[in-house]
Parts: sequence; C-alpha cells; structure tokens
Amino acid sequence: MKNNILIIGGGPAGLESASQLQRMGYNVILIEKSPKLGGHLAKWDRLFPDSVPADEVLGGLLRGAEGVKCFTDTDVRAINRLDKSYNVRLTNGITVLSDAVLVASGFDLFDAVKKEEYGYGVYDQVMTNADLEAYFKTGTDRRIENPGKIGFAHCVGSRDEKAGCRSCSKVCCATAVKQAIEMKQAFPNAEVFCFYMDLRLFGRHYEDIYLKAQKEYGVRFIRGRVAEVSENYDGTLLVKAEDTVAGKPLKVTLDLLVLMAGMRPSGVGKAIGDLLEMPVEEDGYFAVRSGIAASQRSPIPGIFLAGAATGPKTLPETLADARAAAMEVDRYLTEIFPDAKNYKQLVKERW
Amino acid sequence: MIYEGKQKIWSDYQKDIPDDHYFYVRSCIRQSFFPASEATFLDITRNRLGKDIFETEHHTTCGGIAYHSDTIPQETVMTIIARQFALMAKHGYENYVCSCITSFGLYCETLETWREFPELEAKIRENLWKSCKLEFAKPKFLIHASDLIYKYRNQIAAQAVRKLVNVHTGEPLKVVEHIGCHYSKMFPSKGVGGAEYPYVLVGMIEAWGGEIVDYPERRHCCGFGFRQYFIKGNRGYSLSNTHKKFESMEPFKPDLIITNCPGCPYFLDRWQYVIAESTGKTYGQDGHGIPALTYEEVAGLVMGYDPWDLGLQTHQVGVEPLLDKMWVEYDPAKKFLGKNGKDLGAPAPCACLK
Amino acid sequence: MVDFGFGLVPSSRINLDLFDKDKYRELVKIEPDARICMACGSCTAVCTAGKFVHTSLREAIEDILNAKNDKALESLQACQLCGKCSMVCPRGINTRHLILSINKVYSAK
Amino acid sequence: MTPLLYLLAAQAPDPEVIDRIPSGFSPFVLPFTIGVAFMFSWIGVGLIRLLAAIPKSDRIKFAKSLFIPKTALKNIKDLFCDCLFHVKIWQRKPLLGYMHSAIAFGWFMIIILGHIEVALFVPARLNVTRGGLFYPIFYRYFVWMNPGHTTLRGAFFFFLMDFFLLYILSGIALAIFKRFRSIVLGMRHTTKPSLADRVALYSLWMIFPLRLLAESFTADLSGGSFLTVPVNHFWHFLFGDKLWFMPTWWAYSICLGLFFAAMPFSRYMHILTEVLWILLRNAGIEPNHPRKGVAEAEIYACSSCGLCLDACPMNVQKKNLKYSSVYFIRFLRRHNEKKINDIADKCLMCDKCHALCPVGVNAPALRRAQRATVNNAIPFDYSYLSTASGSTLAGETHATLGTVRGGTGASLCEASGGAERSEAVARPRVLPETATGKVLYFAGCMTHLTPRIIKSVEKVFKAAGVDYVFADREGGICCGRPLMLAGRKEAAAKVIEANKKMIEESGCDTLVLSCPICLKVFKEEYQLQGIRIVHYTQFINDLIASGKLAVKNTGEKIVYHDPCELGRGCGIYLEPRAALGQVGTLVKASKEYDESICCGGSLGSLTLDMKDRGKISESSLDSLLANDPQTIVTACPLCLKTFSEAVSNSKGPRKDVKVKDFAEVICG
Repeated sequence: MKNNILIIGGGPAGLESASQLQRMGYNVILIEKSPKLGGHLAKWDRLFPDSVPADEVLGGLLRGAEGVKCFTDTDVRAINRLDKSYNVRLTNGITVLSDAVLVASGFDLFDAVKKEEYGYGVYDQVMTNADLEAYFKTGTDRRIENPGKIGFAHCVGSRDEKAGCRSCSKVCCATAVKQAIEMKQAFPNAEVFCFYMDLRLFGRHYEDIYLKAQKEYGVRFIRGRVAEVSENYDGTLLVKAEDTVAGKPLKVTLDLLVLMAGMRPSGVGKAIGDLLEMPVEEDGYFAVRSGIAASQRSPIPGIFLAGAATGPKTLPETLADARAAAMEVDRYLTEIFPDAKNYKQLVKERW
Repeated sequence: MIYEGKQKIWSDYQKDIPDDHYFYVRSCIRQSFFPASEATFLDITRNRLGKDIFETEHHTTCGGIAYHSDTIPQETVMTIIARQFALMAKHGYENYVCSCITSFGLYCETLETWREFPELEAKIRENLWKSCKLEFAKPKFLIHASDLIYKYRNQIAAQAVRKLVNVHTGEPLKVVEHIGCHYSKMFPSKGVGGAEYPYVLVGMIEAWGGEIVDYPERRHCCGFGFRQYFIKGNRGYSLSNTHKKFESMEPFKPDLIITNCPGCPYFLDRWQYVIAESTGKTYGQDGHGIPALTYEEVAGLVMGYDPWDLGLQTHQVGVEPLLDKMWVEYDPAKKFLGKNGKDLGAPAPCACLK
Repeated sequence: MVDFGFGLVPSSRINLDLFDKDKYRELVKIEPDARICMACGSCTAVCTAGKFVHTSLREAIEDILNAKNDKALESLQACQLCGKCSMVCPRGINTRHLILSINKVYSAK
Repeated sequence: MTPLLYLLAAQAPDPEVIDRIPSGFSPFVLPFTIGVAFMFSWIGVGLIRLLAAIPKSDRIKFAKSLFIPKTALKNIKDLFCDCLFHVKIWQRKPLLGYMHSAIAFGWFMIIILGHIEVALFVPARLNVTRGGLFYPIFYRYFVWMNPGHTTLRGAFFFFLMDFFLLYILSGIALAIFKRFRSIVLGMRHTTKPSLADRVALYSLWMIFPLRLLAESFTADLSGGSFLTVPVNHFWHFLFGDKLWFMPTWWAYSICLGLFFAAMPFSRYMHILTEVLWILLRNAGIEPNHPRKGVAEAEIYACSSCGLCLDACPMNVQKKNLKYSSVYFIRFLRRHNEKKINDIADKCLMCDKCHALCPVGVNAPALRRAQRATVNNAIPFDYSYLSTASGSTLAGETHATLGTVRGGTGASLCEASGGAERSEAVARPRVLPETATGKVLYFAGCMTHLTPRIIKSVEKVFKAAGVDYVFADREGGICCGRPLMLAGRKEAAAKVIEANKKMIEESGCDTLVLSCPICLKVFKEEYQLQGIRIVHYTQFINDLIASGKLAVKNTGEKIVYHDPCELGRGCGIYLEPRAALGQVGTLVKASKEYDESICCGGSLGSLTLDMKDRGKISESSLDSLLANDPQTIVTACPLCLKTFSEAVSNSKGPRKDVKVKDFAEVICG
C-alpha cells in the first residue's frame, strides 16, 4: 500500500523532501500557496558563496520532484485529525487523506518598512536584498542608476528585539558580502560599505568571499549598526552609524542603501500551524520534538518539519534538513504507522 | 521621498483624542517665553471652536525641569503629578491636556511606570493623601495641546482668512516641523504619527496650505537638553546641536519653523541670534533668520489674529519678512507696545542678524 | 563678533564623505594589504613601541578610512619597525611595508 | 724576466723580425683604435667624476691605502685571484671558473706577451706616436719573420701566443655553450643581456676566432706555432699559394673596435672597473649613496655573471628573477628610479648574493643605501625613548627584572617577576644599579613571540649556574636592526642610543643575545666598550666545552639551519654545530654554511608577500631535509617561527619533522 504524504510548501525544502519521498515509493502531494514553485529561491539571482545561478539549483530541485502531484495557488482550508491520519481539505476543493504531513512552510523576509528609521518605502534610494536580487535578474530598478556610493545595512530585522527578532538570520552576512561584490562588479567605480555588528561568516568558503570583497573589490566593512537614515536635498541618503572599532559616530552620504532583511517565521505557515495546532516557540518558529536529536519531528505525531519552518537556515542546510525529514517520515510510516494495535504505545516510545 | 510610504506609517500611529471637556494645564516656561501662545490656544478652542476647557490656578509645575536636572527624587515628582491629576478629577474632568512637552513626556513616563509597578502607584496614592488629602485619579486621556489643534486643524482651516502661501509667488510656504523630543520619541505610540515621521504638526501644515520640508537632521534635538543649557560650560553643546539642524535645513530654504514644545521655538530662535553674532552666519533670506513659531502662533496667523497680539514681537528673529510673504497686515509702530499701550522699548539692533 | 562665553563645539563625528580616495588608491597600489585588515588588534597588542606610547597600526588603517589622515600618522610615529606585528597578523599583512607606505603617502602634502 | 729574454736574443745577431710595413700603419687598425680610444676617454672622464664624488677624507684614505704594504699586498693578491683567475668561482663551480679565467687570464697574457714581443723585437714601435696604441695588438700583421734566423726565443713566444689563444678559445667555446646550456656549468639561471651586452658579447665571441683566422692567414710570413701554422697550411691547401688576408685583419679589428665601443655600456665594463673597486674595497671605503662615488665603482664592477641569480632564495619562483642583485645593479646604472626602488624593497637582505659574488659586490648594502634615500625622510618621533633614566626607575625595576643567582634564585625571580607586572611603566625599562649579574641576557622583540626560546635559555642558564640578569623580561625596545634594514639609519641611531644606555648602566661584562638580528647590530653599531657580545649558541657552546653544562647525546638526527644574520651576517657557523654535535647526530643540508637558504621570514624584505615567503620556506626546507633529519634546529626566533609554521602547513611526511630552537635541543 502506498501511503499518502502531504507536503505543505513548494520551496526548496518541500521540493527536496518530495523528491526523496517519491523515490522511496510514497504517494506525495505537494501544495504551494503562490502560483509558482520554488519559494524565495525562485526570486533569487545568484547564491553565496560561489555565485551559483539560483535557477540552476531550482531547476535541479524541480527535475527531482517530477512526478509529484503539485497543486500551486492552493492553501489548506481545514484539517481533521482522524485516528492516525489527517483529512485535509484544500482550497481547490480536493480533499486529501494523508498519513503524514510535512510542513515546509519556510520563512518570510522581514518587512523592512517596520524599521522606520531606515526609510524603506519612504526614501527613494533605499532597497532590500530581495529588491537587489530582482534587479540582478531583470537588470532594471529605478533606484539603481550608476550609484557612486552604496551601503549595505546588515541585520535589518535580525538581532533586534524592537523589530521582534532576537536571533540571527544566518544568511544575511554572506548575502551582503556576495551582493557587495556583485555591485562592485556591476559598478567598478562605486564605493561600497557594509555596516555590520558581527560578521557571521561561519560556512565553508564564506571567509573566502569576505577576503575577496576586501582584497579584490575594496569593500569597506564598518563595524556598527546603521542607526538612522535621512534624505538629503539632492535625494541622496545621509546614513549614520557608529564605527564601533574607532569608537566614534560616523556619517556618510550614499546613493543607495541596501537593507539586508532577515528571516521571519512564515505568516502563511503560522496559519496552517494553527489549523494543525502545532506549537511555536517564543521566536515564532515551529517547535520541534528535540532541537538536537529530532529536529524534523513536530511534537504532534505524524507531523514533520523541514527547512526554515524551524528557524533560519542556509540553502544547503535546508536541503539536508529536507532529506533528513524524508528519512524521518519513512521511519514513521514503516515502523510506527502500520502497527494498528500498538500505535499509541509505539508513538509514546519512538516519536 | 515617497509620500505614500509616510502615509502608511502615519496610519499606524493614530491616537484617540476626545471631542470635548478638557482640563488644561499650562507650561512653566512658555508663560515667560511666549505667553501669548497659551492665551491664543484658549481663545481658539473656547471661542472659535466652542470647546469646554477648564483650568485652575491651583495647578503647579509638573516637576519636569527638576526631574531632568536630577535635583528631585522620582517619588516627589510622581506625587506632584498625582496632585495635578487629582485636581482634574476633583473638577470632574478626565481628559488631561497639557501645554508642555516635557510635562507630556513625564506624564506618559509616570503612567507607564505606575502600570509596570503597581506598588509604586499605591505608594504615591498614599503620599498624595498624606500630603494633600486628595483622592488619587488617573486621566482617561492624556493629550498634548498640539494634539487638539491637530484634531481641529480642518475646522481651523475652514475659519482661516489666509493660507500658508507666499502671496507673491503663489507657492506654498516651506515649513520645517519640529516636535519636542519628549512628545513621541520615548513612547512613539503616544504621539500622532509616531516618532520617526511625526504627523501632529505636519497635519496642521498640510491642512493650512504649507509644504513640509523633510531635511536630514529633522530628528535631532533643538539643543535645549536641560543640563546642556543650564550650565554655561555646556552651553556650547546646546548651540552646536542647533547649528547642526540649521546647517542641515539650509539647502531647503525654509520660510518658517513650526514647533510644539516650550524649549524648541525658544532655542531655535535665540541660537540663530547667537550663531549670527558669533560666526556671522544667518540661515534665512538676505541675512534674516528663519522664524521659529509655536503651532498656536501659526494657527493664529492663518485665522487672522494680529501678529502683535500673538506675541510675535517676542521672537528674536524678525517675523516681518514672513508676514509680508503671507500678506499679514501689521503696524510696525505697535510692535513694542505693551498690553497697556505703553512703549516697552525696542531691543538694540543686532550686528549680523537682520 | 560677540563673545558669548561659549561657542560651537567641534564635532567628533567621522565624515566618510571627506575620505581621500586618491591618496588611498596610491597607498593600495604600493601596498595592497592595506585593504585586508579585519581590525583584530593583534598588531597593537604586541607592539614594542606601544608599550611606551600609544601606537596602533589597526587604528591607523581605520583612521585613513575614516578620513583622519593626520591621526593615522600620529598613531604610527613611534613605530620601531621591529616587525613583531607582521609575525602575528592573522591575515599575513606586510605590516612593516604598510607602515612605511602609509607614512610615505600620507606625509606627502 | 726581461734580462733572461735578452740573453736568449744574444744567440741571434741578425734581426729575427723585420718591420714589414715601414709606416707602421694600415687602415684596418682604425676601427680598433677608434673603439679603444673612445673607451679610454670614457673611462678617464668617468674615473675623475667618480673620484670627485668620494668625500675628501675617503679620497685621502684611498690614496694612503695604496702605499700601506699590507693593503698593497692584498690588492695584488685580490687583483690576480679575483680579476684574472676568478678563484672564487673556481671554488664553487670549477668549470665556470675555468671559463672565466680562460678568457680573463688568457686575454691578459696575450696582451702582455704581445707587448713583450714588440719590446723585444721592434722596441721603437712601443712609442705611441709610432703606433704604440695598436701595433702590439696587430703585431703579427706588421712584421715579417726573417727566414733562417728564427731563434729559440722567437719560437718560445710563438708557442706561448698560440697556447694562450687556444686557452681563450676553449673558454669562449664554453661561454657559447653556456648561453644555451648553462646548467652544465652549474648555473640554473643566467642573466638576460641588454642590447649593449649583446653587441659586446657577440663581438667578444668573434674576437678570438677572428684572431686565429687573421694570424693563421699570415703565419707563413710572420710566424706561428702549433696552432696557427697548421691552420696556415690548411689555408694554402685550400686556396693555393697566395692568401688574401686583408679581410681577416679588418674583421678582427672591427670586432675589437665594436667590443671596446660597446664596453662602457655593457657588463664588460667590469673588466676594468673591478680593479678600481678592489682597490677601493680594500681601502675600506663604504658607499654612502646607492650610485655615487664608491657605489659607482661597485656597480660597474659587477660582471653580470649571474651567480647571484641562483644564490637568491627568492628565485625559487621565476617571477622573482627580476629582483636579483644583478638587475638591481643594472637599473642603478640606468637610473631607472621606479625599478630601483621596487627591487631594493623586495630583497630579503639574506646577504647570500654578497657572500657568493666573485667580485665581492655588496648589493644588500647598496639596497640599504637606496632604501635610505626614500625612508630616511619619514618623520618619526622617538622622544619617548629618552624620557627614562636609570635612577628614576631603579626602585621598581629591581623586582621586575629579577636577578637570578645560580639555581637557587629561580623561585625568587618568578615570584617577584609577577608581583609588579601590572605596574609596567610607560617608559623604556632601565636596569637597576643594584643588579650584580655580570651576564646580561637580552631576548629581543622577536624572541618574545617564541617563549620556548626564553624558557630554554633560562633553563640552560640555571642548569649551568650562570649568574645573569634578564634585561627585557617585561619587553624592551627594538635593537634597531630592522630600522637599519629599512634604510632608516638615523632613526636606528636613536633606538640604539637608548638600548646602549640601558646596557652600559647594567654593569655587565657579557651580553648574551638569542636573536641574530640583534646580535649583528649590537656587534656592528653599538660600540659597547669592554662588553663581550655573544650569541647564545656561542655562550652555551662555551658552557659545554668548559664542563659547566652537562649534556646528553640522544642520537637524534639533527640538521642545523644557519640563520642569515648569524652565519653570513656574523660569521658564526661552527659553535652551534659543535654544541649540537654533543646532543645529537648532525646531518648535512644540501645548502649550508654561507650557502644556507633564508627561511623566508626575514625582516629584510619590505614588500615580499606571504605567498612568496612561503615558497622560500619550502625551498629552504627542501635543502634542510635532504638527508632525512628528525629535527630541524635553528638559532633565530624568526627562523624558528617561520619553519614551525611552514612545517605545520606542509603536506605529507614533512609534517612530522620537528622544528626546535638551539637552546631547546641543548636542554633536552
């Protein structure tokens, strides 16, 4: 008998776990709320640290998930937990009886408007990391016209309790360094500044791009959070921060400021979580059975988690997490689920 | 600048302002700096808008100046404040309107502190009873006087005899708005429009036909800063603050500065004189300064009050060029006449500031 | 002019708009390592001269980038070129040449 | 010798040689005469300019030196050994030495013998007005051998002339061969010749074959020996009775003319300048400017032989060849400022090129002088060095410095050393007057980055019961050598002055240094009267030799690395080896003693980057590990740190090799 598995979310985590579970012989149904598969990856141009085209990676994921039943533009309307399975009614009218649910609802980019002092949506020359990726993809953005001085503000909506997020978003430092290099490549005469609190370049080759940004591109790294931004008479930006290494306040006039919006728990994911009664932690991300030993299992039996639904992750981490989640689903469906008699006991022991 | 972006933020920071029955508390220093402003406020609200505004001669200072100068224990300040509130309740009011920003900030701070620490509130209640035999009460609405003018800005515009427009060019006047720091920087949600893009004064200017100038150092303090000003040795810092603001707004060529705090119009006005006389630099047109007015004064001007009744002669920076631009009729001979018609004497002319 | 007994206080703020691009380009041309400092402070910590007077290559690099060229020279004028800093620099910056180069480029008016 | 020759002449009453051309002139001599006249006038003017650029005191010193017997003898010896026989090259690369001496000595002899022949047979022609400039050179053209009157004396000269011609030709053949296959002569790299070099070089190659040709064509008329006569017969066999020999003499003269005309602009200028340089060098005159005065003689004395190319440790990478001393000197000659500075700054100052130079050109000193022209002007402020005085600091330094007496004082030192550490004052540390130790140990900046050296040295001192004072336990000031290496002689003087004061006030009689960089400058610049300045390798070797320090031989296979400043810099090669021989088995490195390869960590280079230094470390390790030692021992903190890092960063079995300091190995 082929078990039905419902995967919620068609981003990298959802696609990768769908592909793995399908290979294992399960009947996988994937739903995606937006009209397109790929999540944030579909909107990104190149990926750190090696500037691999995002389309290439996404293409591989989509090829892997070929044959999976995918419903785009589809959300969950209602969920009923039966004895062991879930009866899920979708917004497209279809009802799925699913033996396991994998939530891969990902993350939302922090809404940079909320950092009022940075003036995103108010000042003409302020944009976000996502806007810049869109520019790299399309080649047009009204804000970018041969900028002479470009700033990157790290930690926008990350490590900022006032913005509702105490933790680090993990990917912004590397993204900022990558984008700084790309902007220097596009505009070799530009001066580029990165305003950081700590450079959290923990991954393999990440330090290399940092060095490259300094050595080959002359990117200036300033240790200090951007504190406020104003617009000058000529439309340029006046940016203030402290150079905490020098221990002095600092100001600079910029032609463009890119805000490195961090990761926030997905709003859509939260709604689905509510339907499933999934617990969330203080940081807004879904709680897991054990952060170390069982980080792809929800505290609720039969519900699994993959990717940024359980906290900020880089893309390779997300994909590894998705594969691990697929293994967890498989273990559950072979070891616990089929034993109708001892199901409750087994869940107690092994979940 | 994307106007829609600011509108979106403004819509997030709206506060409830009651329609009528206000208990009005004056500001200590405004009464000596710009005494006509409060009088104008009462005249507009009572006589032009027909509101019930009550004030009592028994209210005192809020204690803010002493508090910010670190010369008074917090409990004492809170008891003074509790007495003010008790007076309001005693007279049957629950909408507390204060004229001073320092007071407004301190009231907000005190109410928040009481909310966080009920045991402190209990203690103050006891203090109040022990010292004044008054019943403790808290206002239902805490409002700054500028909030009221903001609320009735459109009614004022309807009664206006002129707009904030340069009659010679037909262009709207360029107005710099400056809120007092303690209006919304401590508690953004307590101020109309929040702290980043405060709307309370912007709303008035828009309603009365002016154009807002958004200059880089708009967030910066006027330079009052209690300890910076009170001690002469620190006064240079106060001056430098103001200087920084003027340097920043200079390229925008503003016609007028509008403020809602006791200290701001005073320092933005007087320091222009000090900067001019000590460095030779002036920021208005042709060696003039930029008039820094209170919101009541601006409201009075658009509603057709006589400039000398509004107390515009108490400003160091001459307001005549602004009056000319707005086509306000005035009698230069009456500029320095007292209320009783006696000549107060004109101040000595400045060397640099016209 | 009137003396009020107080006046404008000079700002301690760094103004990056004053950064001397041309001189920096000259410096980087003769010593590209100037770019790769990550402000760890090892050089300052081991400095032989720094034991006696304030001496810091880390600060000097920072000062140049922060448009305070004269201060950069000040931070280096006690240097004895002993080379300890070059031995401890985790980025392998040729610190002695950098010090000489900063002096050459920035003391030329 | 000449009377003997006349004795031989006495046997022949009739003239043996007849002046064939009465005018003593033929147009073909013109190219040579013009060339050589040009060269001599050029050199004459150059010499006057050069001498004028030398300070007057040095000029007097130079003139006097020529008459001091000892110096004069050395001059003669050096002129013969260096200029003619190229003894230094012989010692290292015999084939190459043969090549150089064949050309130099052979040519020298031909010129001398030519003149002797003229003097013997047609003495009138030595007069300049009668062709003295060219006649001895083209002697064979101008004379006719009186048949039947040949004497033993004539045959003797014919033989000698042919012999030396053959000798030169063998050298030329090697030289031509070397151009194409230099490695056979022991050279991995050869210099790239400039245009003038090429003109002179190809002329030089042609001169002697053409001389053979010309002389062989006329050998039946003017005589010849075992070489020219058979060749002459061959020509007769080929072309018949009448030989048309004028073109050969023209060609010979043109080649000579070309060579001499190109000489002032080519490396061959060294042939004559070397003489002057040797005289100046032996007079003890040092250059005070990188290209004026003595330096000019020095740079023109460079023969561009290219031995420094292989000597230079940087040349493990081909891209660094352009920074070698030979090119530095070439650009000094050409006044190419940009390149001069680049090259001057790159050098590691390991001194190997100087040690190996056949003419003793001190290129590192020239580079230092060049650096001084740029770096001396940099404003520095060392006023802080003079703020401290011995008496003001005596009270608190006493405890910090910790005088150690024998083994028992150890705990005292450690206890009191830490106690006042927090009070380290912001002034140079000065020794207390109460310090009684006669031995002063100065670790130096770099040694403080390698605490194992300090620890081992102290351990050795305590074991041997040395009563010593540790001068810079809390850190001192720099010795001044790095400043000197950067060309900042004036700044160095200030640092030296401060240190000198500290040492003199200490009352020590022996100063022990663990850093060779310090050692060199202390020895050369400090002029510490009555204080013995020794490296710890020397000091410890003495301790072992005198039985004060007992060591145990572990049999460990040890290779010793000669630090540049210790070996080539101070000439200390044997003491460390003698001591190490007592604790282990010494194996050889492929390059050692004065040929030792710099570790790559040298403070000398101003611009060499990490990567390039790494390559040098690798090549130095290659040499050290040639005989599979277990341990590399060095006696310099910089070498120690550099090798330790290089070994730990390398791959494969090399990672297991231990890198230890000399004292570390001694104390086991």
